[in-house]
Amino acid sequence: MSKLAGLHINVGGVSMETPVIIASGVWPMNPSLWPKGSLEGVGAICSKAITLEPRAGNRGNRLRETHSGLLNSIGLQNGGAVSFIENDLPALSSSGKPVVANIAFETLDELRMIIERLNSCRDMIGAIEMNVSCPNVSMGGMAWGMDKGSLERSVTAARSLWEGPLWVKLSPQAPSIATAARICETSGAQAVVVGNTWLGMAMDNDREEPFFDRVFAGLSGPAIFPLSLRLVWEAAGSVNIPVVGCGGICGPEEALSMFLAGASAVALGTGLFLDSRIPSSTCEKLSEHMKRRSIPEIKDLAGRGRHFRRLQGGA
Amino acid sequence: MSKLAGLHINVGGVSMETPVIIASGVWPMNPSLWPKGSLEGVGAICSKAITLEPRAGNRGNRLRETHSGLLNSIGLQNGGAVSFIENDLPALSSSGKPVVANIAFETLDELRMIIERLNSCRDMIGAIEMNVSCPNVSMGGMAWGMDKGSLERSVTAARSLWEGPLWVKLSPQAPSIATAARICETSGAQAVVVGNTWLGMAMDNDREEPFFDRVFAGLSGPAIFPLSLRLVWEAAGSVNIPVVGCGGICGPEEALSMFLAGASAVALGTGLFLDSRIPSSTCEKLSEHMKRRSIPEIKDLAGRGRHFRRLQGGA
Amino acid sequence: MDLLHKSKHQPPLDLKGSLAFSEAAGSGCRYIRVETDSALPDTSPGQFFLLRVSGVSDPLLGRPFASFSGSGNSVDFLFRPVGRGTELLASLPPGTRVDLRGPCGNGFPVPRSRRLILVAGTLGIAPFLDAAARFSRTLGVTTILGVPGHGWRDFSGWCRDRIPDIHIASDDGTIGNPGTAVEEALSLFQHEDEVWACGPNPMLKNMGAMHSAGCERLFVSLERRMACGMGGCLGCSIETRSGSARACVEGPVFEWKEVLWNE
Amino acid sequence: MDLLHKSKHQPPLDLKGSLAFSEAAGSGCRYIRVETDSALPDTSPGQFFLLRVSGVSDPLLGRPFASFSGSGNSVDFLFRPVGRGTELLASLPPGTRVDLRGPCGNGFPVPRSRRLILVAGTLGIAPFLDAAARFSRTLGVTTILGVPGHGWRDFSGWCRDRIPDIHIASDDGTIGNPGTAVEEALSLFQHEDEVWACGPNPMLKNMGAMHSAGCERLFVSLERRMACGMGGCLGCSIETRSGSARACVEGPVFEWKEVLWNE
Ligand SMILES: Cc1cc2nc3c(=O)[nH]c(=O)nc-3n(C[C@H](O)[C@H](O)[C@H](O)COP(=O)(O)OP(=O)(O)OC[C@H]3O[C@@H](n4cnc5c(N)ncnc54)[C@H](O)[C@@H]3O)c2cc1C
Ligand SMILES: Cc1cc2nc3c(=O)[nH]c(=O)nc-3n(C[C@H](O)[C@H](O)[C@H](O)COP(=O)(O)OP(=O)(O)OC[C@H]3O[C@@H](n4cnc5c(N)ncnc54)[C@H](O)[C@@H]3O)c2cc1C
Ligand SMILES: Cc1cc2nc3c(=O)[nH]c(=O)nc-3n(C[C@H](O)[C@H](O)[C@H](O)COP(=O)(O)O)c2cc1C
Ligand SMILES: Cc1cc2nc3c(=O)[nH]c(=O)nc-3n(C[C@H](O)[C@H](O)[C@H](O)COP(=O)(O)O)c2cc1C
Ligand code: FES
Ligand code: FES
Repeated sequence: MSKLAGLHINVGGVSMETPVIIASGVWPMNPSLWPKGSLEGVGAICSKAITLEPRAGNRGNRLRETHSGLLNSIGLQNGGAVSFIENDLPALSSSGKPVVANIAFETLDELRMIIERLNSCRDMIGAIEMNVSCPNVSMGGMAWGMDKGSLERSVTAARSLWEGPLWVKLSPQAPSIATAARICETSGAQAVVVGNTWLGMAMDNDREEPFFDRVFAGLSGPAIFPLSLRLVWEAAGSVNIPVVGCGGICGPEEALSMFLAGASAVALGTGLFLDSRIPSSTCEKLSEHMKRRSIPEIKDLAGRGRHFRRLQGGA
Repeated sequence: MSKLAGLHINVGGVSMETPVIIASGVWPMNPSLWPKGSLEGVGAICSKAITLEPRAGNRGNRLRETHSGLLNSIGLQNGGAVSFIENDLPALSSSGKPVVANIAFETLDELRMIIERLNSCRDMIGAIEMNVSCPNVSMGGMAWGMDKGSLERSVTAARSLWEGPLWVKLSPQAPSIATAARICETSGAQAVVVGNTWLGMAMDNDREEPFFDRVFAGLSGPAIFPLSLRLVWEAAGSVNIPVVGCGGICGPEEALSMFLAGASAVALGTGLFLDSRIPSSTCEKLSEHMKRRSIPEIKDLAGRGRHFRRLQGGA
Repeated sequence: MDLLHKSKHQPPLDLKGSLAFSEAAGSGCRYIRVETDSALPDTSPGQFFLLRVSGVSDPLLGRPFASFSGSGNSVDFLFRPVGRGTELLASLPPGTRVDLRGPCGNGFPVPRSRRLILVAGTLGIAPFLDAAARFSRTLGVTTILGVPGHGWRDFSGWCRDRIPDIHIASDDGTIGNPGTAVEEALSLFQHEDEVWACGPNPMLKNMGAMHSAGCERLFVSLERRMACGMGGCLGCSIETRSGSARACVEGPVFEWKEVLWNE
Repeated sequence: MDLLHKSKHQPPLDLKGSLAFSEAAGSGCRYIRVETDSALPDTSPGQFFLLRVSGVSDPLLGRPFASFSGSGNSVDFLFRPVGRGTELLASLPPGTRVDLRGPCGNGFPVPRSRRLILVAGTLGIAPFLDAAARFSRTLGVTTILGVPGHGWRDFSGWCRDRIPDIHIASDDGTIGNPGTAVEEALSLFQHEDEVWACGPNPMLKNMGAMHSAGCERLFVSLERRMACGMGGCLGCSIETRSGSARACVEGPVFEWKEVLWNE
């Protein structure tokens, strides 16, 4: 695997062979469904969001394509924490890649109970990723990430309950991503994922009503990349913990931009719908760029684009 | 012009033959540069942002394409208020379409002086559009739209100085578009334009530095449409003054969605780079939809998609 | 979940290819062939591919289409322009580069009966186009095409050219027998016949009448909007008696009885 | 502003058309023809069109290309894949639907001298491809092509096929005369010659040497990223002695002396 030389990295307590993560909610939890070779270049795999109890997800339309984007309103469909631990985790974990457990909760009590369950299988879990950013449920989800107080309370609570690596996946809807990231850092998170989907909507013009039952839905895909990149730039400028860049990365060039802007790793979602080999081509591109610039290790790539020389003065 | 029957509307004090506006900063100010027939279906024309003094605009790269989007960092290049009034306004106004004067300012003093100048040619100006949302300058612009206090102060000031129709163009970066729109309404604005470009960025991977001198730039075009539509839904739900939908409209279907979500008019920007006939095709689509549903007047279309019957309950 | 008909599910491949031809198939429909850069795996009737234009992100997602005549380096599709993605696809000239993900889904199970009735509503004929010929070597195969009416004459002719003994029914009676595909199927049904159906949802739901008529093995291919085609996004879920199922993995072919039709 | 060479500026049209052919022009370059659905206006050398794929929003913007042989319903372009947009364009098969906006810009002014020297850096030859033939009926025309070196052999050949008396210079000396296009131009320059140049920015800047050599009328065609192509967005601005100018309206052709080269 000399192709991957120099790509090893430790992100917020998780040791990964490459800095390319499969984002939450886009990849089958059952490894028998993974296309052959699709794990090449993958450093870690996020689970679909796990809630305490099973959830059926949202009714009505769940997907709608936009120009270079995808609106989704899946609504955290999952089998609940117990089913995750019994049915999914052992298989996921046997893939050999660190498993990042993405968890969503409505109350701090629920958060506590999920973490207690996950504590029982601590060794199979690379990190917990607190999802305080899902726009597709009415309680919990994004609400936790919008307000400084609740963000601090929830991260502090998780920190006190979970000994392993703790990541927080922030919402692009947070009034200030820099502030949100800082709160996570001071509350004990070891990495922030920036970010989740952007709040959008679609109209069903023929029926003269919103396309989604819940009106709003989360926008992902290449359309949002320039916005996510800006968030990563802002977040990376405000914290010392690693930032995982996520949102709209659909090819190696976009991944590279994320690193230059300050990301220590990237997570791929919608891009995998188009091509399951993006993790592998991303690793190739990163290696090539590093070689050309004589950058020995991927960690030295993070933030290299921040030392720019032009003046910021406007006209 | 029976094609346009029913499309006449009064938006915040401006009487327009159609509800389709040419957005600020995308159209030549010199009518001799307008393609033949391109004003068909146009209800009003916004000027490029006017500042008190001439501005050279930003140096370095000004444009970068993204997936279905365009990042721009023009930086309010313009000849200043006096030059606008002397060189541009008479010609613009002789086109027969109401002219919306888009004004940008760094201080309340500057705001006052621009409005004083415009007062001298009040009869040639359909409305003033306060640009509190330009992301491409270091002072003024977006800063005015981000904070409740400064938004209130600036709109109140403009209101006291300008007797004609007053619109405010809000920033998608405002922490809450609903709140921002409400502040405008209570401070005396007669319409809000929702919104301007979204704050994004691009990286120059080869040079390992931000592509734009000012690092951030404004994202427009189809990529942002689902996000703008959501903002319009939120704003229209919080005020009684008309909302002008702007952001990513590149075809008739998107324009129609904006009306259904609550817009009383739409403004087209980047779409005109692709096809100068979009105003005309938009009007056709609107007429056709209204005919099919027996909607006599365009004003009755605004918000028709808000009375939806599905439950909002999530899973 | 016991919904996987095939014991060993094979995840799809991501392939690149080019449009080899794009022909009118009557009534606005298109018949296209994709030649792939690398060899295709075997596909079975009812399986499908996600098809998209290479290298661009608008349209973003692959659109699902049932494949037929898939073998070696070429695979055929039949589709109708109904929206933005399909309209664009219909306008592409031969030579256009495309991405394929597939074969996806379970496909129809191996037939157990000696007679097979294939029931298609308009474009629902696609998965049966080579199945009809393939199975008629060993089984008695009856193929039925239902169309709304006279606008579909050319398309019906195109189908008849390929399946000469096809039974055609039209709602307005202007092509073939008057009536629906389901009525036609009921009139041809014999005890122990196995029935496969593909078409619009309301038609598939009405296929329940076959059960009442004594049909024991009744399979339908369902359509859902899809993003990943491989069981990851849960965008294509279908409510079944055994719980939520993914049209792209546990489907698109389901036993009629498994589906909760009134969700 | 006195930068408009043509007294009456005509705004561009928005047209639709199809790729009629797309051929290799050597060294990776492509020669394409677009057939438009409606008639094209007259174009002059140095004017350009924004070209994009119809109906999709990625790539979003039209890319500017100098047109040649434009008349009636067809117009030709010559380009080199250098990025995402041009690479995609190079892969499109004939029949692909495209949008055109143009003709944009001022184009070169009517020549006033009896001899004209056309100086091209690689793809900068495009606007001169028919100008060379057109003007040589009435004027003495000398065409010069400068290329970096041996990688450009096939492209140089392609150009020579069209302009048999073309002077070719290469930086590495492997094709034609050793040296730059500017050096070649200096060596051929005669008093009172009018000189037009199109090519990469550094080359155009170096063209200033022609002035020192006594050239009075020296015009260059500049490149900028563009969005609207009609003077609206101010994305293409160029600093000139008369202030800020738009490459798409006051340009792309400027008097060399007007341009502030060290902005
Ligand atoms: C497993 C499967 C196999 C299919 N096989 C064929 C086939 O062989 N031939 C064929 O013509 N069509 C087939 N379809 C339907 C085809 O995928 C849709 O017509 C296509 O995706 C519409 O894309 P669009 O962008 O043109 O439509 P949009 O503009 O997105 O929508 C237009 C209309 O099509 C509906 N639609 C959108 N996506 C789907 C979808 N995935 N399934 C069903 N309806 C949809 C919308 O609800 C809307 O009414 C199949 C669908 C599935 C799920
Ligand atoms: C008036 C005019 C006429 C032109 N005529 C021709 C021609 O006849 N043949 C030809 O091959 N090219 C011509 N160009 C250049 C051509 O427009 C660019 O090569 C093309 O836009 C690049 O698009 P892309 O998406 O492939 O590049 P990108 O991926 O956007 O960028 C790749 C590289 O091209 C540069 N580039 C991008 N846009 C432009 C641009 N508008 N002008 C110059 N460089 C650019 C970038 O800075 C970068 O270095 C012309 C440009 C202008 C302004
Ligand atoms: C269909 C779908 C389902 C998703 N489910 C989850 C989820 O369960 N938990 C979560 O944190 N994010 C979820 N996401 C968000 C993605 O993980 C990712 O953050 C987002 O899509 C932006 O990245 P992308 O543009 O690369 O897709 C989901 C996204 C999609 C498209
Ligand atoms: C090149 C460019 C210049 C712009 N200049 C201005 C401006 O001067 N004042 C302003 O209020 N908005 C300006 N805008 C924003 C547009 O008016 C519009 O609000 C925004 O682009 C979103 O709409 P769109 O997606 O339809 O372009 C500019 C946009 C572009 C692309
Ligand atoms: S399409 Fe993603 S799970 Fe079926
Ligand atoms: S490209 Fe818009 S002004 Fe020149």
